[in-house]
Amino acid sequence: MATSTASPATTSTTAPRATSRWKGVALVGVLAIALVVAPLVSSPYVNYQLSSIAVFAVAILGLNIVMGYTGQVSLGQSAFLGLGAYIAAYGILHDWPGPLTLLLCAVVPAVVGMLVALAAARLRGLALAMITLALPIVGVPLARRFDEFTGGSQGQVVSWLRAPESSGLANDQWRYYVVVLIAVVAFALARNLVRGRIGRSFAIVKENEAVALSMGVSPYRTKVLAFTIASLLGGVSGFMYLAVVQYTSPETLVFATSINLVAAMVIGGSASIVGTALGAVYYVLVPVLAGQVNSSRTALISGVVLLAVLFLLPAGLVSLPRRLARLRSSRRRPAHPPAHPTTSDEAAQTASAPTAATTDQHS
Amino acid sequence: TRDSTAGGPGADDSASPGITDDSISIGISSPLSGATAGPGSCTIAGLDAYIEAKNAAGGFEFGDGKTRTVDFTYLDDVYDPAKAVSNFRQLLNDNIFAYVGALGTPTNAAVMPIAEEEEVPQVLLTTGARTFSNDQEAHPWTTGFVPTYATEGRAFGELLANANQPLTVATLAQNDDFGESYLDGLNEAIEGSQVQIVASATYEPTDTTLDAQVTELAASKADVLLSAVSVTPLQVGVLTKAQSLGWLPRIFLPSNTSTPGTILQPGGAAAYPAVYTPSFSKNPNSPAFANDEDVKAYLDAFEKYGSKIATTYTPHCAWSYAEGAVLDEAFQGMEEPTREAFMTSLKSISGFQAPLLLDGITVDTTTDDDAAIADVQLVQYDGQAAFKPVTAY
Amino acid sequence: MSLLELEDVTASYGHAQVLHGISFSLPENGATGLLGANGAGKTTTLRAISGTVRTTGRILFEGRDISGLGPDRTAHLGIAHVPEGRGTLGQLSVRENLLVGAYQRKDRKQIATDVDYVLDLFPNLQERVRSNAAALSGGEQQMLAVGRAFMAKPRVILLDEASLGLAPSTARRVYDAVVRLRREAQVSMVVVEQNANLAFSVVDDATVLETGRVALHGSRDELMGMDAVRRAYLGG
Amino acid sequence: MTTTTGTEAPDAALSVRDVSLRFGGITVLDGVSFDAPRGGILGLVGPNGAGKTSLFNCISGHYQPTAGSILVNGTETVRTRAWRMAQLGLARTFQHPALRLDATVLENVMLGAHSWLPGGPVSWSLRLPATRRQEREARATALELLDRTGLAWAASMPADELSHGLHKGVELCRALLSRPRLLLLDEPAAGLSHGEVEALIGTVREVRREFELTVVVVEHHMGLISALTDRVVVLDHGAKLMEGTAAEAQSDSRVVEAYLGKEAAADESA
Amino acid sequence: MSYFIQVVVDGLSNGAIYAAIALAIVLVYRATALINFAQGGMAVAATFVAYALTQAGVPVLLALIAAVVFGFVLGALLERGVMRHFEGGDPDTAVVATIALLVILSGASAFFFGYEPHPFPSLFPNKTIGVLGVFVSLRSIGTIAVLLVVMVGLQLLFQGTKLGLAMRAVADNPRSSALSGLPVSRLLMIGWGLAAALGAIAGVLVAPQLFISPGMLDFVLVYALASAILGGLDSPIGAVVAAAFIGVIENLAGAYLDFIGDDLKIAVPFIAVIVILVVRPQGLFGRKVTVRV
Ligand SMILES: Nc1ncnc2c1ncn2[C@@H]1O[C@H](COP(=O)(O)OP(=O)(O)OP(=O)(O)O)[C@@H](O)[C@H]1O
Ligand SMILES: Nc1ncnc2c1ncn2[C@@H]1O[C@H](COP(=O)(O)OP(=O)(O)OP(=O)(O)O)[C@@H](O)[C@H]1O
Ligand SMILES: [Mg+2]
Ligand SMILES: [Mg+2]
Repeated sequence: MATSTASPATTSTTAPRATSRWKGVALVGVLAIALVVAPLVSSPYVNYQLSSIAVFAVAILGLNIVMGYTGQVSLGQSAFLGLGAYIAAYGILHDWPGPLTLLLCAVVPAVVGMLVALAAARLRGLALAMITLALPIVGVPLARRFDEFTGGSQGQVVSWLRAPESSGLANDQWRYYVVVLIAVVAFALARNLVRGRIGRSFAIVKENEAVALSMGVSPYRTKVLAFTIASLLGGVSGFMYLAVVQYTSPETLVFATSINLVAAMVIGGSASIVGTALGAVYYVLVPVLAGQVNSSRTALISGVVLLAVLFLLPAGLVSLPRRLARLRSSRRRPAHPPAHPTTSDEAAQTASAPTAATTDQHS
Repeated sequence: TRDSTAGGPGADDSASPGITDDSISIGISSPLSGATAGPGSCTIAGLDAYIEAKNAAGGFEFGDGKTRTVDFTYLDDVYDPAKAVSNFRQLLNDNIFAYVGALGTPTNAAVMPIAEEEEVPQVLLTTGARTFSNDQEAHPWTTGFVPTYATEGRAFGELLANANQPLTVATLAQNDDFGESYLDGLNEAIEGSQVQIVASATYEPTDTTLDAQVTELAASKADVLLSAVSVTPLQVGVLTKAQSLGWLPRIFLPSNTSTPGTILQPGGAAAYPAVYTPSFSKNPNSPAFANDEDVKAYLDAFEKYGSKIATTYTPHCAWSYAEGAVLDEAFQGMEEPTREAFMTSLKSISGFQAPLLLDGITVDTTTDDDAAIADVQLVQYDGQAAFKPVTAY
Repeated sequence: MSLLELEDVTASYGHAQVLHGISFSLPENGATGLLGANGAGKTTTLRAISGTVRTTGRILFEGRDISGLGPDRTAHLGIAHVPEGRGTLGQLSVRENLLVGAYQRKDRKQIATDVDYVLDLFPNLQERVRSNAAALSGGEQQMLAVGRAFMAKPRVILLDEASLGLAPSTARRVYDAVVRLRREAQVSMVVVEQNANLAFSVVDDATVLETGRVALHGSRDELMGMDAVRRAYLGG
Repeated sequence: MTTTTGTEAPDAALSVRDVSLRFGGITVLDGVSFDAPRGGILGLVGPNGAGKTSLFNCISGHYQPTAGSILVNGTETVRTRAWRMAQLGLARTFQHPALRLDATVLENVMLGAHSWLPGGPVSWSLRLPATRRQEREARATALELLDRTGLAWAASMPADELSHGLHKGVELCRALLSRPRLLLLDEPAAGLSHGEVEALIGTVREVRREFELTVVVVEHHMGLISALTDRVVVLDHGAKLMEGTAAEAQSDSRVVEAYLGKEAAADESA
Repeated sequence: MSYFIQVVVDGLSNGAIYAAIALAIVLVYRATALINFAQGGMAVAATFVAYALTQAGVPVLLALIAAVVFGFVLGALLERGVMRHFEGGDPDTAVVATIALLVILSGASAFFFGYEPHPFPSLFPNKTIGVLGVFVSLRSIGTIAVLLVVMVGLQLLFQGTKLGLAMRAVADNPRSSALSGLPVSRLLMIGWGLAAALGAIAGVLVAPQLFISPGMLDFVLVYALASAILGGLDSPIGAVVAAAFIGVIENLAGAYLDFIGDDLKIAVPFIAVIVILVVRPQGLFGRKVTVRV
């Protein structure tokens, strides 16, 4: 904010914004290079973990759209993950072309999600949670029942997505590139989506449906849209799951996975794209780390870690930089501002912006 | 591409990863938390007890004349296939030599193709699913240890068929491969006999009670109830519910849910005319085996090492202890420090009387279509805390 | 001796400090006003007193420093805060809202009479006594919020734009009731009110806030005599 | 769905015809009728609980009237879904400001552009050039509106850092950004000080002229009503008590009795 | 006919299990406006205390009382030590905090008692009575009787007492309640304490059937949640009626609809719940939440 009333507000706000934009671009560049290089220097195990992060990142992304951004509790994301994985398995085992399979993994869950939402979006809060919760609960026995499509409780092993000879890559590297590419595309599209018109409609439906109505936003349609996108992304993550795990069974869609995805979403940062990715990292890595500490106590350890993170960062991992910055600044600044007349003056100017603004306008 | 097999440190060129001149590392991933954690931790605890005890006694002797200690790494997969794959990859990354004894059908099924591809032994699995044992040519790196569920089912079927009377059977089976294989085995054995299945029901492991199923089956008034239920409270519920409905058939229970202390006594099984179960291992807690040397050794080792991993006993604790002995046997026959040599040795064990196995039950890994233990003995509940042998219906 | 005294009170939301050393005092059975433009810090001052915002400085109530006490504690001491905006419990009925207002009190019989008094004062509420508070009109909710504060039988009442959304006649009635409360029950009050005509009809003196600081303090008559004050708050 | 009635009040931006509204046993509105002439400013006053906000809710589609019809720019809208009303040129503010408190003021205002910004989820996730251009335009307009209401300084502040009184202004900007032709204001002056009310009057007059708006305003601030409105409709207990100019209303004995109170009327005229 | 009645009776005794936990969910919801996943974990932890005591030879009834006291203290402490931190923040964060608590509590239970189920002695005689070919266990009858008492008690608490009113006020709007001098923190603590105490009762009632293990209530919780929501979330009577409905309809579907079978019968109550909720979003006995613009 403007620290001196004399300097026009525009320059003082755009200057830091421009540098932060450059910082952002640089960060994205570094990240992109890291993403490309990582699999080349990592073991198959590390690549498996990185690929898993991409898989669950997309599942959590969908969840974040419907829950974080639009405020509609969904306890059914694992059902779409499982559905996508089953469709992918069926497609691969029946020699459908890969891109077509991916398309169906997106479209079919999206349609199913939309149909569910057409009924469910009339509800809100816990009634809605109830409906979404039923999806994995009913989905598991359904998957067992239709074993000619799903392989029943034995599940289905699908060995596919081998690196083409010409690529010179190992299978794990190749699979990594495939899933990370899909994830990057999904993230880019989602990021655009939540920024503009549609994103604002999500946000206002979360905040206040009456206002949404008066601004020309149909809460019902918006919720159906959010659910559809969430299911679509869930389905896509199912495809990615099959690409990475090469196996699917009713265990893929159990309710517990949904709950863990919700926890990961909140831990990463609800209504945040970066938070989504961090949530996926958390989802995949914390059990691994817990296993390193003590394999017999993974539940206890993950629970404690979960709670600890929530304690320190209630707004999610994504708020860590902000939190650190705040800690640093509060350490620099005395707890009782009056001790330092100039700082308190500045604060006064900030807090009393109306007067500051008027002087701006008239000077 | 990159080198798929980097040799472990200290190993000479010909050795497989995970083995040196004085140590060998093996790993396992089983559920250590969540609903299946009880059996899951036992699959680790028993094996660990055997290994640690042997290590403490100087180590394992190998066919190549060296003595090695075993490094044992175990991980938790919460019965989640994706986590099992992750764990398996992690273990490979940590250079394990072999993956031994893991519990769980979906988790092992997900691991199997990777084991085949990476040519890593995934052996002596503590799961009775047939997939891992019935076609070992197709997946030469994988073997099952405990009798398949079908073997158990078949044993029942044979007893019934051999009774040579018209018998009616009601079946209650878990709605997955466990239940299905059980029924498959039963059906194979009773084909063409006078035995007839007159009612059948299934259940989900997540059900809270099976009262409805038992009520339905009771209406058939069948002579025999095969209760292929793998969940302790549900199995107890079946036993109590059937008698409360005044239905007292002869009962068949699977080997993993027939422990007197936790199932039969709470379920009031003494009320039934007969309760049968297939058995292949000694129950170390049973007074009948209190003086057994194997049992004493087991209890000793378990007390020292296993009890920090599993706090409650399930039969899997005893089974995985026996697994340790089979592993030992395989090491003894292993002439080179390679996985190939290990598999060759492992697959040539026959007639081996592993500790804790019942007299007459032996380990035979030479067949290509069955688990290492291919036989069971039927035993009958004596109404208190133990079983007695059965010969006829 | 003054009943309530603020000494150099600051307050902040997160890292934004909005009060920069406010001091004023309220005598026993007194009525003082707070005036100021939007964002001057009137609401925040009341929040500082009732303990719903982080503060420094001293807030003395009956000679005892109450800064740092939470709203439930200050309410317990006899400070009733009618907050700005919706101050009701939406999913509770009108009657239940009033009973919650009397939570601190032990005199059960008297509570029933007081509920009747409030319902009498606001016939709208009487008609809606079983409705959920959330169903009420904006003005009716405001009445309920004021009624709830009355139910507490406080020593001091903090009124934050109590006339907000009230019809002129109703607003008048609220302030008449407030005056009566002061006269009959010796309740003291701090009044924030944009409708300065109403405010000046109840207060003895007032403090004018500007960007979180005291700009002016004076008795009612002094202030009403000042041109600047008349122009900004009274019109004309 | 579109029934144009050419017969009565052809130039009413809003016609309310015999509108009744009941909740369970409660009659909230009882056969209310009036017209709001195009380009004018109509005041809607009445005691608390008279049904003013409920009437707004009926017009904006948040409530479904039990009986009666409502024409907005000649179109019958009683069965129209609330979220379509914005496309018909209707915008409103709320008695209790309803903003996204964690979002910036500008983001809040930008929501107003929803009804006219083009494109669905696909074009927005692809950031097609057309959507980007329109978004930029909307942003510019939003800033302009904030500037006009004296809130430009707050554009990038989170809404919860603004005091209560200023939220009203943000809501007004949001409503204006939707390019309305009929604007419903519910107690816009509540919580504003005298000077701020004057400013508000100026702003409303200005935007009405510039955007050719029809305005209906609910307000208890009689000063604002007198200064701003051409006509007022007085509601009491859900029924129309009278209609006329502000001055007529203030001198009407029924209105004084039901609404203003005797002393208040005296105050106001003083 | 007697088969039909038997199926219904079996369904009711299943329903009793769901109802026990559903009542606890209703209690927390009314007292804290939160869906509390830790509910199951607290109930299990308290039941384990009762288990440990019965193992040490304490009579079941005494063990139950001890568990109730322990539950109350545990619930209150968790609120005080953990949940208070999340008050006034994003409700999603608070819900995930309860998930964390659930994981920790069951992890801790497992730490002491392992994951395997243990038999648990019943409060009521382990007998079955038969009337006209229909058999009911005394345990089920006893469970239902206790539940009905609890249900009435809860209803009275919320509708007829000052404490109940205060808890509802706090759940509705803690800030506004504080301004009337309601000790918000203490009331939330009491709410959590009562919920966990009730969880202890529920746990002791259902443990003889389910056997006690850290995961004893994991799946029951799902049914209980469905019951509580179908009942209307703020209605104890609704929760019990809904739980009975769910128990019975599930059993009937399994018994009489062949294409449904034992595997998919779980779908029937959930689909029924969904249909009912779509028609009546506030649930069977719930009051409509009033929202106004
Ligand atoms: N939750 C908050 N977070 C940050 N800043 C806030 C918050 N609430 C108020 N403020 C700021 O504190 C200052 C004082 O606000 P306050 O609500 O006390 O003003 P007020 O005098 O009551 O104004 P009004 O007449 O509009 O009600 C304002 O500048 C406002 O922006
Ligand atoms: N959704 C609803 N459910 C029940 N009653 C309602 C509902 N909406 C409005 N009412 C009732 O209708 C009456 C009129 O309310 P409305 O909000 O329209 O009044 P108003 O004229 O705007 O009053 P105010 O000036 O106080 O804002 C009130 O008594 C209110 O209780
Ligand atoms: Mg204020
Ligand atoms: Mg109104």
